[in-house]
Amino acid sequence: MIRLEQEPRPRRAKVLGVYLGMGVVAFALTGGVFAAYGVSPWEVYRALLEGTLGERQGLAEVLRRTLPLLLIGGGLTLAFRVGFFNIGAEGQLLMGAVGGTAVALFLPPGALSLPLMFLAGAVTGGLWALPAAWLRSRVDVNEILTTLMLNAVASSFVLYLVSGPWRGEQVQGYTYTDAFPDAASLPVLGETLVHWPTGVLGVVVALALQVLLTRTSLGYALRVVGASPRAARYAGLPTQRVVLLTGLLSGGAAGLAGVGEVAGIHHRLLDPTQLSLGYGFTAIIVAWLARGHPALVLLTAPLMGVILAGGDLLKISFNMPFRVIDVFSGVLLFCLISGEALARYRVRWGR
Amino acid sequence: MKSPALWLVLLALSLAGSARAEDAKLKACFVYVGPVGDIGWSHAHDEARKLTMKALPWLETQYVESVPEGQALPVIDRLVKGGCQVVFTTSFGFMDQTLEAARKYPKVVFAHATGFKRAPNMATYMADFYQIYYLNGLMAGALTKTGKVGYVGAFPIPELKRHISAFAMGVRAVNPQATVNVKWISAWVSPVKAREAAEALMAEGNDVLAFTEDTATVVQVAGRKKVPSFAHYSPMQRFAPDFVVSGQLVHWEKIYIDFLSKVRNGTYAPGKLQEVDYWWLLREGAVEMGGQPGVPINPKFVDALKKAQMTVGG
Amino acid sequence: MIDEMLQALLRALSFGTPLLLACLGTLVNERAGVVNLGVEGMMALGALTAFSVATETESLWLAVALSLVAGALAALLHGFVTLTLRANAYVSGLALTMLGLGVSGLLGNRYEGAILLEPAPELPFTVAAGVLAVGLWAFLYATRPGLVLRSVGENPAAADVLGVSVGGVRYLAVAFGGALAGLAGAFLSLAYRPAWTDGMTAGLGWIAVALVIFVGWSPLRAVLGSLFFGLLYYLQFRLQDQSRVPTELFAAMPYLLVVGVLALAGLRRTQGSAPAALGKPYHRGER
Amino acid sequence: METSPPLLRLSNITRSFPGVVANDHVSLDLHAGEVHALLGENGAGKTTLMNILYGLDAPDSGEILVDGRPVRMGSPAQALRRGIALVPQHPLLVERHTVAENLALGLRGGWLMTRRRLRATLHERLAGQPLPMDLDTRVENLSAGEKQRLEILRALLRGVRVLILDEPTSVLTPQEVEPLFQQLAQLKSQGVGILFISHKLDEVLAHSDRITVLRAGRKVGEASARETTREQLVKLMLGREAVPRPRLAPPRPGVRLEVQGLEVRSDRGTRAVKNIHFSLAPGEILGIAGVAGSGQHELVEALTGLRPYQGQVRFEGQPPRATSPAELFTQGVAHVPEERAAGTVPSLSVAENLALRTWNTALRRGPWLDRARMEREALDIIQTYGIATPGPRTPLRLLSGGNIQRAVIARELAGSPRLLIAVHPTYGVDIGATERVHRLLIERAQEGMSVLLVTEDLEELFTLSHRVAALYQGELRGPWPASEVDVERLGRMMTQATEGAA
Repeated sequence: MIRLEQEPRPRRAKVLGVYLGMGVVAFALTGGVFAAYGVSPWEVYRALLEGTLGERQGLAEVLRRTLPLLLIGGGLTLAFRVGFFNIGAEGQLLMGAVGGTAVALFLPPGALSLPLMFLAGAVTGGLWALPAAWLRSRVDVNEILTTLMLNAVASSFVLYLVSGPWRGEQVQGYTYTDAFPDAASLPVLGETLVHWPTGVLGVVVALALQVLLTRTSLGYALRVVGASPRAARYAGLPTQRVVLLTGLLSGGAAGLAGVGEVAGIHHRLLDPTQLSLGYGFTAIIVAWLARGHPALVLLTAPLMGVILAGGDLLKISFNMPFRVIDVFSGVLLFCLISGEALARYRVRWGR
Repeated sequence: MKSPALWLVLLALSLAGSARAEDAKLKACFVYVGPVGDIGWSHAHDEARKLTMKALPWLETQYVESVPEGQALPVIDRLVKGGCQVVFTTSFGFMDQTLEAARKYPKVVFAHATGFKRAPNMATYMADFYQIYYLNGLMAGALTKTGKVGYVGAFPIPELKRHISAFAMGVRAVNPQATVNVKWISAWVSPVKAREAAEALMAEGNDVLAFTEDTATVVQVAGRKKVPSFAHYSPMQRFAPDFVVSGQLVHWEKIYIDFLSKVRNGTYAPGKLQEVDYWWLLREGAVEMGGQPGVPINPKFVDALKKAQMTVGG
Repeated sequence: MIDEMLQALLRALSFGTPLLLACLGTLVNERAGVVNLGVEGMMALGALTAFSVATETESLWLAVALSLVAGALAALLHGFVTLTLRANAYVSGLALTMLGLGVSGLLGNRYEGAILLEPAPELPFTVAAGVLAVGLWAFLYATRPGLVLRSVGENPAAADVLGVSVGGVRYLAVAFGGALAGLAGAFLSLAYRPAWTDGMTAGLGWIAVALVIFVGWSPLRAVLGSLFFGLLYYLQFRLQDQSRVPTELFAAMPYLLVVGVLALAGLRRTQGSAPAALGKPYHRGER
Repeated sequence: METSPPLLRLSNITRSFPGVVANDHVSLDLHAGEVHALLGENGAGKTTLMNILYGLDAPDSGEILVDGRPVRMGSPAQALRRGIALVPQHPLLVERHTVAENLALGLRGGWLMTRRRLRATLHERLAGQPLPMDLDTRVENLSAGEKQRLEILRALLRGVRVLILDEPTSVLTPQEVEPLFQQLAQLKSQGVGILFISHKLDEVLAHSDRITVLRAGRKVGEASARETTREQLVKLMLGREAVPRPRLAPPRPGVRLEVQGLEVRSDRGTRAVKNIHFSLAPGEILGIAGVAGSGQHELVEALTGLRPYQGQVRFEGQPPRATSPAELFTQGVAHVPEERAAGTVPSLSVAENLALRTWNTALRRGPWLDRARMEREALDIIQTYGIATPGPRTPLRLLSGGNIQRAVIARELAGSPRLLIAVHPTYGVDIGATERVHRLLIERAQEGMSVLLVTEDLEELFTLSHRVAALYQGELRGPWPASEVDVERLGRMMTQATEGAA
């Protein structure tokens, strides 16, 4: 019989220790999966480290995967802090891509193209989160379900655009838009796909959200609403507006990531399953790890970037099925939330 | 290792060894858009890869599955770094990135399936079904009693439209009043959607079904209702042995073997590929009619088809 | 016309079966106060377990039985993490979804394209789901264990002081929910479309979760709700080329409808029928 | 040598939590047919002891003996099997279920339980006990007293030998208290041992045989109820003498708040408050009594800007210029809410909690929050009001309940309000803290602040208020000068439909 006792003020060292411990457990469990698959876990992890952090090309891949996670993760960290469980970042990313694409395709290209694309993407991404935020704040509808359902709707919408009105003239009937003009494409680092301006934006957004949360009076309202909706009501805080704003901000951040993906990598709008690689879901882990501090995604997003890039590596170097990543993410997430719980409690065995 | 001399000797030996091995082997790498597990497009390419390996003892291969479009370049980077001399990219969406990779690695041979852009070191290839679709259409037209033939389509892209048109032309050739009704499911793999689309088609009176979706769902659903259907891409006759009439099968290995042999003997080399475009059909054996290899028409339907009076072309 | 309607009803019944099964399971564990969003993952695991057992042993009974076990075990993992370790149930459910889809995809590789010589008929599943719905209704409202289950979901502390093992009831309910999700998966891979394909659950698990709210945690209304969604899913194809509405809108319809229905339920405040302690962890002495 | 062992014996029970020793070698005996009172301030360790006894918690060391045999009380189920039942302070009932269903939850055996069968069983099993309410009523519609009676009935269904009551009178009106003690006397005569937890000296002295006093986790005394006095008990409980309260000063002339024809709807849309008129002078304390559900919740929410209303409210002669609670606060209306949880954010720091009223006004610099000033002001409040906290940055949840309540009151008073609406301001606070709160309110009233005091604690109501009133089913009875009514009459006002609509 396991009994847990609440520990009101766990020591930092203990929290860190438990987290690290659960990280090790996660790696051990996935190591078991690798072993069952017939590959030595040691070899896998060694190759993972060398192939991601140990070489320039790997590092570039890590960075590329980190870019959208920074943006989405920062927004979601804020959302979770306010108690708005936005798991629709995937759809908001898609809609952001749509907004960016609209600017790229239908406005004359110029120096303002990229800023306008990001702006449009932030708006469309933010707006896509709004119905869920409104329903949540107004009639208390569970946002987990609504944001999730809106993901599917966004996906259908993108599909409609690329196979219908926005289908390109130069794509020979395939379901893509035409390629963006050069002015609407993001610069990259050297020969890589690292569209660095998105990264700069990501860092700025993460830091800005952190400052917003801790230094501004609006941030105070956000924290109160997140920590105690009752107290927020009692003190007359504008709860509904706070939740709507949270939806806009987190959706907008995901929208920015969507613009980054189309302007930095694809240079066109395309089939939604190809456009977003589940960043919206991976970012949930990023945000969860950041524990309510948007600035912490500067650490946690690269961590998941390593895991995603590492997963690609497993596919290439060990011919492992792509599902390995899901298993890895699932196990990691389980271990992390268990760790979080364990850090706050003392375990007692027996009575 | 104590003496530097011994080091050098060993190094020289290993270099010599690896040089000979490189000399002997050609490494070809495959980039797939989907998982190899399903029984559709990527699966067929991977089956072909295995057959090619068997046919060409000097060939070494590697593959990467489920590479999203737009993410091919980093994968190619890694493959080239790992010693790939020939890279096959097997989805239309990889086109621009393959082109970019060809520019980046001028000494590597690239071949892109389904696309239309080439480079001095990048060829294109395709094994197309339109002839078979026409032939399948003839059979479907002969078998339908309601004059309605159903088609479950994945995405309205040129390849599918070409195939469906060919199929419809076949149907109309023998049955000018007949219609081909299409339901799009907006997915390459979705048994649930495929089933409900097939059910809807049957409810509307379509009594012969064909489809493009990477599972055998439509064949199974039709078979349960005793409705004849046409297999797609993989040997699916076994899923409904009494109701699969025919279908299409692909033999990418025909192209792969030919292409790689020519790379090996120097016919194809970087700089020589600008005009190389495989558009292989029935004649080349890159595609085959039937729901199962070697069975162009399910014997159970031969009589029925013979009975049908066919006047092709008016 | 009658034919068409009959056909539509048949489709609603067939497509509604996995929804109803998963919905009833989720309903029971929510009635005990536990949120489990991992239905999709448990369904995938159930589907793979059923299909692999059926192909290896050729016993459909065993396949169904083990799919129940697989679903229940997956749910118990969620139970352990959320009930014993007290981790966040929503995140744990997401993790379970990832893990279930991942593991089933990984282990199911060798069954892709495999053939089931004797697929299971759909009817027994449908009948079982219907009987289960009525049975659960009777269980909840006319038996003592049913009362205990409801009380645990409404006010675990009240049940606890009367000697009910809240943890035990919740674990059981979670396992039951998982088992039914597993069974829903088995229906998909043994009967609905007798084969295994990675990702074949196609979001049905999520629809089931939404359905529970839609039907206001009532097993009888769950029957109607799942029929309604089954019908809708079928109609998106049946009506596809009958109008000038783009295909994609039809494809998005079920999801839009879930949102609409949730909004409506919210506006009409029917989600007030949610178990009072839903999603609230209970730990003795920490009220 | 004892001839028969006590029904229940606790021996050297010790239980510590991180930071506190809740029970420190506590021992006590309970005999059959005895009423044993456990007296102590909040935080003295009464509830922990009761939890241990009922299997809700486990002691670190010490023994529980039933009929002289040591037992392990691992869970409430085991306690129930040994005939030990608990009537908690806040009824643990399933609000949305019916009376019958709540009773049935305590029954054992029998799988099938249709409504008809359940009814028959209950009537049979409760043959000796008159059923005070309809079996099909939903518990959420019952009064506090009815709920408690339901709890006791449920214990009887299980064949109880030891009945533990945790502060049973804290939620009852005087009219409901009497029948409770009659029922307890009856149970006592049937040989049931009753352990009765309270901090109300008078009822402990009146209704128990023996009294055990706990202070800071330790047993500081045990006495026969007949041989002890109120003063002795106070001294034992507090560890010192009680301090007399300051005297109420007469209110000043003028009208601060005037309410006319007020009507407020509940969450369910029913008219929770009907046609209410009253006025409040500067420096006056008006006490309103009412049992839960009689409309005081809605009344307070309407006056504090949390709920829309119909009718006229004038604050200092004007209709309030604002309706949001935040704006009302800046106009001089402060609010100590019904429950601490509603007015605090436990995970935020003490300073941030104290800033809940000023974050958007005094502490705001453009878009920024002036954190330095926030902490400065927090330190100020902490010192002025004597809040025990390691510092302004400590998370509020780490403070004791009394200190959290003091922080809430301090925050509300720090804005120098001209009207304070306080609901149960001393709820769950120990005697020492209660004294301090009362002194604060009286002092502020002397300085001219008006107080609308809403409470169920009639004793508190009468000691603090100039005038008193009662709410019954949404209607206000009174107000009368406090000297013109007594506790008994006011108690009847809050519970009875017929009497005294003066």
